[in-house]
Amino acid sequence: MIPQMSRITRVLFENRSVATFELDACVDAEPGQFLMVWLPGEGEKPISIMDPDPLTITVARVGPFSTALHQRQVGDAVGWRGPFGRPFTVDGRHLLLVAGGYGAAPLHFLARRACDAGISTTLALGARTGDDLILVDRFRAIGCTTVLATDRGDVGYQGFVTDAILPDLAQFDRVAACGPEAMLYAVARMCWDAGVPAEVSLERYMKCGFGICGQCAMGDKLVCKDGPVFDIEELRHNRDFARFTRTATGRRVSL
Amino acid sequence: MIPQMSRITRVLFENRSVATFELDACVDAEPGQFLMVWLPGEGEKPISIMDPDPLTITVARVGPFSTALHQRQVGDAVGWRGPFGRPFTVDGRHLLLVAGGYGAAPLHFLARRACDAGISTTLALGARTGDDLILVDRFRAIGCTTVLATDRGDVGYQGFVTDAILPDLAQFDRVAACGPEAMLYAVARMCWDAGVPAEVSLERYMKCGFGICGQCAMGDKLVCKDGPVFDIEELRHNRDFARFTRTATGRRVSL
Amino acid sequence: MSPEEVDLSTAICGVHLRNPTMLASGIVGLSGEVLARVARCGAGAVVTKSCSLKPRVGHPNPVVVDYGAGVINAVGLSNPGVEAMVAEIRDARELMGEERVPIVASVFAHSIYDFGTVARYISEAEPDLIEANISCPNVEEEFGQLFSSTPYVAAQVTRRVKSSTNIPVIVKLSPNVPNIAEVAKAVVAAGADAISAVNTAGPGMLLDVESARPVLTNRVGGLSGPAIRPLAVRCVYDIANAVSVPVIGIGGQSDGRDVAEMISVGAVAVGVGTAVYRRGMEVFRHMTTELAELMARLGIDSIERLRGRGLPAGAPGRPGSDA
Amino acid sequence: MSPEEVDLSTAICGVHLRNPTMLASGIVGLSGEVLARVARCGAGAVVTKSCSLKPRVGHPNPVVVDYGAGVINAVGLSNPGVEAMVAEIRDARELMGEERVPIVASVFAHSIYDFGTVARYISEAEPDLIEANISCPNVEEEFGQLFSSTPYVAAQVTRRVKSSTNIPVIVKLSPNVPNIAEVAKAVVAAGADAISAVNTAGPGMLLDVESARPVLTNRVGGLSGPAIRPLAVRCVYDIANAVSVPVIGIGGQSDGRDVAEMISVGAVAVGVGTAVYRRGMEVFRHMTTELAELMARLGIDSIERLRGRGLPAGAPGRPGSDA
Ligand SMILES: Cc1cc2nc3c(=O)[nH]c(=O)nc-3n(C[C@H](O)[C@H](O)[C@H](O)COP(=O)(O)OP(=O)(O)OC[C@H]3O[C@@H](n4cnc5c(N)ncnc54)[C@H](O)[C@@H]3O)c2cc1C
Ligand SMILES: Cc1cc2nc3c(=O)[nH]c(=O)nc-3n(C[C@H](O)[C@H](O)[C@H](O)COP(=O)(O)OP(=O)(O)OC[C@H]3O[C@@H](n4cnc5c(N)ncnc54)[C@H](O)[C@@H]3O)c2cc1C
Ligand SMILES: Cc1cc2nc3c(=O)[nH]c(=O)nc-3n(C[C@H](O)[C@H](O)[C@H](O)COP(=O)(O)O)c2cc1C
Ligand SMILES: Cc1cc2nc3c(=O)[nH]c(=O)nc-3n(C[C@H](O)[C@H](O)[C@H](O)COP(=O)(O)O)c2cc1C
Ligand code: FES
Ligand code: FES
Repeated sequence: MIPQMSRITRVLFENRSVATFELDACVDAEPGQFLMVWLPGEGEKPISIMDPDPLTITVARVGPFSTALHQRQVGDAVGWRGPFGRPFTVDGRHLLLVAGGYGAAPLHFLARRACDAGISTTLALGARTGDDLILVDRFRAIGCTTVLATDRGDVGYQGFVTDAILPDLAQFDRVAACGPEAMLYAVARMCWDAGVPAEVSLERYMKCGFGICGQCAMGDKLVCKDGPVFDIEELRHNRDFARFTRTATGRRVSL
Repeated sequence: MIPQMSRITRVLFENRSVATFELDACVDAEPGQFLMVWLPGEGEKPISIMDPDPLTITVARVGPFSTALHQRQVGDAVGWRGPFGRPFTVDGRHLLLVAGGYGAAPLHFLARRACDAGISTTLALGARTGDDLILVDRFRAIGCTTVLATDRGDVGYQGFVTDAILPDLAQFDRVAACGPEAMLYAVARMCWDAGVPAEVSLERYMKCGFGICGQCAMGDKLVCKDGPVFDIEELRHNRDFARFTRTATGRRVSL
Repeated sequence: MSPEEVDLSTAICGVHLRNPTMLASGIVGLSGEVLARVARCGAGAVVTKSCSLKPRVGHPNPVVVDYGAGVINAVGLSNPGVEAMVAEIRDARELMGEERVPIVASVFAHSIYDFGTVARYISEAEPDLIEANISCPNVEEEFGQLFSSTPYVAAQVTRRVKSSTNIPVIVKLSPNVPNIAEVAKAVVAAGADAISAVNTAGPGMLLDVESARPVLTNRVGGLSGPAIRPLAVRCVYDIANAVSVPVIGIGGQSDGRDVAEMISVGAVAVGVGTAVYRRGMEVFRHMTTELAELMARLGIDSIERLRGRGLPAGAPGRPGSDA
Repeated sequence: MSPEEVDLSTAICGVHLRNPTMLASGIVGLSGEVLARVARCGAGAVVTKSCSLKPRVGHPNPVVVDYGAGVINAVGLSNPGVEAMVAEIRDARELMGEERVPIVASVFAHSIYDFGTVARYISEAEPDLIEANISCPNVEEEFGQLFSSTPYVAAQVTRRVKSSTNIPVIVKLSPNVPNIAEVAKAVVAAGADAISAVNTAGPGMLLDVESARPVLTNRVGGLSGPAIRPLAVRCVYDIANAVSVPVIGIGGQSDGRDVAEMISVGAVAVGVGTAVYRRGMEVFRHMTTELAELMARLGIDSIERLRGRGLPAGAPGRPGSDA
């Protein structure tokens, strides 16, 4: 699959470091799948699908590639190929989504599908400050209940989002989470303990994005192909989950 | 498409120079289509499908390849690829089949399909002697009326099969023919004159068999791809039909 | 911009083409009548099957196999000989009548000397261009190495062909060399007016497992079709970075996007082989339509503007470069 | 004969393989855990990603693209370095436990000297075999030509690696040479215990028409997958006609038939690369099942009997030949 170029039709700055880009394309994808987004000359990076139609991505500015993308404007071209990876399961009657940072992006796509399927969906979103809480209005607009948490406590619960929802966990029959790996581990722990089925979406450094190069190995899983979404049961004995990752050379290092 | 090997399950000698070979294979084909039949080390030649299931071919011993095939026995392997080419139309209410020599083979496949479709089907078969009239019983078994003609007159009408059927041509609303090109030309003339829709199956020296090499050019047609079955209307202005053919080098020579 | 506004015309050594799609040599182009039909199907130019002084039967069947990712062939350069080809070319021209497109006569030989003779002979048919297919074994060399294998021998053939005709000469290169740019430079220095690249890749071989026999009677054959597209694109890129003569890009192009890719790396026109069988003779019309639509979408209004966009600034094969 | 009765075992330099399917180097085999998983998926042996003395990041993304007929890649030999790879190999062996399959350590370097050093270092992990990937640029030569490009340089690398380890050495060849049999003869004369062939073909290039940029950041990359199968089969045929050491055939094999084809032209085992992604890691089990079924149908009861059936009588690579 050769990258195809699409034009940016809309840019929305969610906060000072996260922006949402709508493209003049749509993609036949499932929630949780990702694209390899290409800026010729700047590189290619894995980015989750926030909405498939029109194709929309939400990207945090963290380094050279994401900064270059943030400089793109309406009418500029962005390359992409995909969708890649294994999606979330759209199932259950009371679905809890737990998001940290731009992890809200793939969960927005999932929320839309879940709400469309008549599943009552709650989003628990955590961030450092209120300004870092992104996409909240979009989630509400499609019918999600929202629970917010910030480290500072300037908006919502003060503390980790996982702590914010723990007391109510029993109300849900399925959990889906995306965000920093420590958060995902906390979610997995909670759900292992409570016996609630859960899926988490993980990240590893990716090269090919489709299961040929081995770069994204996490334990014996390839995150790009076996994941990025994993059932937490698959991760119970994974030696790397929340502990080790791999650098761009493939060296295994502590998280 | 790489040749596949099948085993011969039955050999039937139709007369001293024509044999029918049943293979342990079936092919998804239409009447009039052909295969490239391969005997490793002996070459590969175009041969019509006489029956698709089990795959059956009827071959006249005329030179090195066909002689080698005639030496093959039950259990021996024969390679083939296909089907190739454009088939006969299965249509009309009163179908006349005109066959000369092993031209009866593809028409047998057509007769089966036509009879299955409830079309009243007549076979007019010509040959030099009664012994050269092949597959007659098979045609009768599937419900065809048969009209026979031999040059010697030892069986049926004495003379050309085209002369034998000319008086009754008006009874038919469609004609399909396969055999020597002079016969096909006579059929085409008859049908042009009588205004009866007709298709004829032609032969040219073939290399690729699927429209890439240009060897089988007849006028501006490629017999392997545009044919081997042509509506006679397509041949009205063909400069080569019944006049010129091409040798194995591609040189155009008089027929 | 609408697709109709895109100017698809191009030129090879002053010979005008209404669009950049050309029939590749050896593909259906045995007879004048079929060449004329290919022109009616929208090709910008047609190329004859390669012919030699004497008629050749070529290798026994099987000679061409589609292996899925591409095609492998060892037709063995069968052809009716140059005398018959002169007649076919004349026939093609006559049949084309008003809607005439350029006719390229492809020739080959097994000695440098004969290359000249066949080029002189075919010139009688007054083709618009002559293509010297040097991807054939040189019987004068040990191992019968291909003429196209070494810059030195390729240049010798070029010189001989050039001195035998006044018609512009295209030299067709093989991709199976360590450095195709070196071969390109050598043939251009020897007088080649244009280059076409590439001929088939490999060679490759397929085996029937049951009989343990090679599928091709000739055992090995050249690869073509989508399998070799990246190889062909890289070769044309390398050539257009090395020389400024027009390049005809050939190898695996199936649609308008592929044509645009080839032109972007410096080709002035694109030869279409395997796709003629896969998409039918109408492929020329389809590719041309797709190309015009793509160019209109990108706002590129002429082949001249598309050409060489993917080459480094200053590459000889970029329009306007003064190399 | 039933598929269960077919003996699929084979051997490379005395190392026993339960079946002839092997992971190809650079394919998912970065970590010990994944190597162990590949073994659980039925591979007869696993090969690590090629490692060098120092860690390498490789080329920036995009580095691998599926172009339909095959895959093009320029990963740029990224690897965590030999020290980390020693740990991964030990990890792989430990995780395999009882169901242990041979582990081949692939190494490369950019100088002949370093080839020896990395081979000595990797030997600490006690892999069953070492594969020297000589399809990488030799920084000591002008133009950074690949070590595998000339018989002479390939032999020098082989000698250096051989003198640095007691573990049997496989030398992995590039198909992009005028005469692969000559390279094979040279490395065998220099001590290679086995040969694997081929590495990726080309190189090729793909262009994005809109941005007029090469799709791979490295501009060019090597071709793999079904596109190159006939090329790989021809190379292995040529090698098995020239030398008698075991040959591992690699290039485009997707199913059991393709494995049988490779073995029929002389390979003792088959490396699987692109198909691992296209059919998933279970491809080893699938290919093995398909191979056993095919062999049973043909009445061929062992790999030894299948091997070299498509080679000329007396070819060195045919079992029982005394070359
Ligand atoms: C499956 C998946 C989905 C993702 N979805 C999103 C998303 O929707 N929105 C978003 O903002 N980010 C997403 N990311 C992360 C995104 O890929 C990185 O933020 C981006 O690559 C950073 O590149 P950079 O050049 O801007 O920063 P760098 O300075 O290069 O890197 C910053 C961080 O990004 C990581 N990173 C860099 N390159 C890669 C790579 N090739 N593969 C994986 N991680 C890399 C680094 O390890 C580091 O942690 C996703 C990552 C994965 C694996
Ligand atoms: C579409 C088509 C369908 C055919 N169907 C049948 C059939 O059902 N039964 C049958 O007996 N024969 C059939 N033939 C003819 C058959 O291909 C030839 O009889 C066969 O090739 C003879 O080969 P040989 O080596 O035995 O004889 P040769 O001595 O090589 O040739 C004898 C005759 O066969 C012709 N011939 C040889 N090679 C080819 C070739 N590659 N392509 C076309 N013609 C060739 C020669 O021109 C000559 O007229 C068909 C031919 C075509 C084109
Ligand atoms: C069946 C066949 C016959 C060919 N014959 C010739 C030939 O006679 N002369 C020549 O220069 N090239 C010949 N070629 C090569 C093509 O002209 C072309 O260079 C090659 O097929 C790559 O283009 P493609 O991928 O579009 O097919 C032949 C190719 C095929 C497949
Ligand atoms: C993404 C990728 C990475 C590769 N990395 C290496 C490598 O590190 N070392 C090596 O010897 N070959 C490497 N190769 C080549 C493969 O081992 C193999 O020789 C080639 O892909 C042909 O096999 P295939 O067609 O089955 O993929 C790589 C191939 C691919 C596609
Ligand atoms: S990124 Fe290549 S296997 Fe996952
Ligand atoms: S036989 Fe090749 S085009 Fe018909």
